[in-house]
Amino acid sequence: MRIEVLYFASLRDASGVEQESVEMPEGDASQLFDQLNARHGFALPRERLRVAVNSEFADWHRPLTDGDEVAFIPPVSGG
Amino acid sequence: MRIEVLYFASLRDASGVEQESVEMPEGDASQLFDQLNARHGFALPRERLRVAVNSEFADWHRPLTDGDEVAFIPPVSGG
Amino acid sequence: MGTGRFRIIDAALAPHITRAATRMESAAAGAFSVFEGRVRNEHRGRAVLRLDYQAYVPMAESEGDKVLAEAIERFGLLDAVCLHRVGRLEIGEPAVWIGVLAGHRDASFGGCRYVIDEIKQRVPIWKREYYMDGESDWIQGAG
Amino acid sequence: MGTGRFRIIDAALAPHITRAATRMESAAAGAFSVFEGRVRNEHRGRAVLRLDYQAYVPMAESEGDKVLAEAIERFGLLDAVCLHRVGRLEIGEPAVWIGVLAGHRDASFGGCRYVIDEIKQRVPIWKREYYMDGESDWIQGAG
Repeated sequence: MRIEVLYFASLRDASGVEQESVEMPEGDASQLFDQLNARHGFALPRERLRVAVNSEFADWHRPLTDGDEVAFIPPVSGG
Repeated sequence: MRIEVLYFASLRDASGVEQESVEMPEGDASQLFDQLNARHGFALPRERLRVAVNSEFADWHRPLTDGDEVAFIPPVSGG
Repeated sequence: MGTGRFRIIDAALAPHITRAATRMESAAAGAFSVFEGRVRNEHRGRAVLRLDYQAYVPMAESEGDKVLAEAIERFGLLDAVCLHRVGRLEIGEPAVWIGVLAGHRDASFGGCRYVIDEIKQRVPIWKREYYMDGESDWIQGAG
Repeated sequence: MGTGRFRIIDAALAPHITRAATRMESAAAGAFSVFEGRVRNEHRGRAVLRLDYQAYVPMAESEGDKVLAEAIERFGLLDAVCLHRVGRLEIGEPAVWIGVLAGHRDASFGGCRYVIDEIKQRVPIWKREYYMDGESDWIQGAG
């Protein structure tokens, strides 16, 4: 299935792109993260991130579906 | 001695004036109040008022001096 | 004499608020808190038509300046300013405006709250409420 | 979708603040609280030159709308609005503006504080600080 991945802050710096389309077999966001981390070498481990699926905070282990938009959310610092 | 007395809120309504010059013998603000209360019949007893002498909160029993400006301060309701 | 941070104003507050807010700037300020008290249409269940505010002006300004200086000292503020209306006010009009500038938000929130609470306790200003039923009352004590 | 009360803005915030503040009116409002977060020249002892804010815009707006709806519900507010800047900001510029309208001051202060605290915990916006010494850092977590 095809997942649209969005990057922010230090993850965007590591990946070098704002977003990319990723092919992956059936799976969840934690598996997606591990696959992308192996390629990009993010500065933050998964334990420090939250994940959002289609603009809502989600569980790392909820199965993804084709066409989902996934964002890894570093600790926020707005305000 | 001559004291300038200022009235506010319900005390101004009772006295009918914003201020008046009052002659009194040596004494303090509590005696001045009693003298004026006998004349004007204020709606508030002295226990509910504070007194200011020359624009500063003062003790009711501090002796007044000629030319002092005295204001009886009802419970405030600004803000 | 006072510092001039607390001012009694006998005219619409809005243009004075705009000017006062514009002046509150500092490169060290991370937090700017404002409290504006307005005339509302109801008080303790009674429909309010309008208000009159009366003040002992020189004392209100000197006592108000003390409150602002205390807030600056206690909360480590960069600046604190207050404008308070007197005269006749209609529903919706601002009666009091407090602006507080600080490095961080704990200080700006705390300082702003301190100022409004102290004003309501001890700055010689009095509010008369005029009700829809034709009556009116001097409000005695903090609201 | 969102309520549109929380807006991400990629331009100077000042004119948007003026417009938003002007709209916050109600005959039942006795209290209007504002918190404005600004870029300050120092963070944890380091001299700051400027900031960049980045946001996951649709999620920031939907999550921000949730925060504002929670504040309205918990504190019984009449209205609550937030504007948050993204892009490059210089020292002294407003980064976030929160306006809260309520019947009384306990609610407006409490609601305003709730909103800024929750934004700093969970609205997907990130700040990169550029320091005088030429370095820069993504700030991780609430300040």
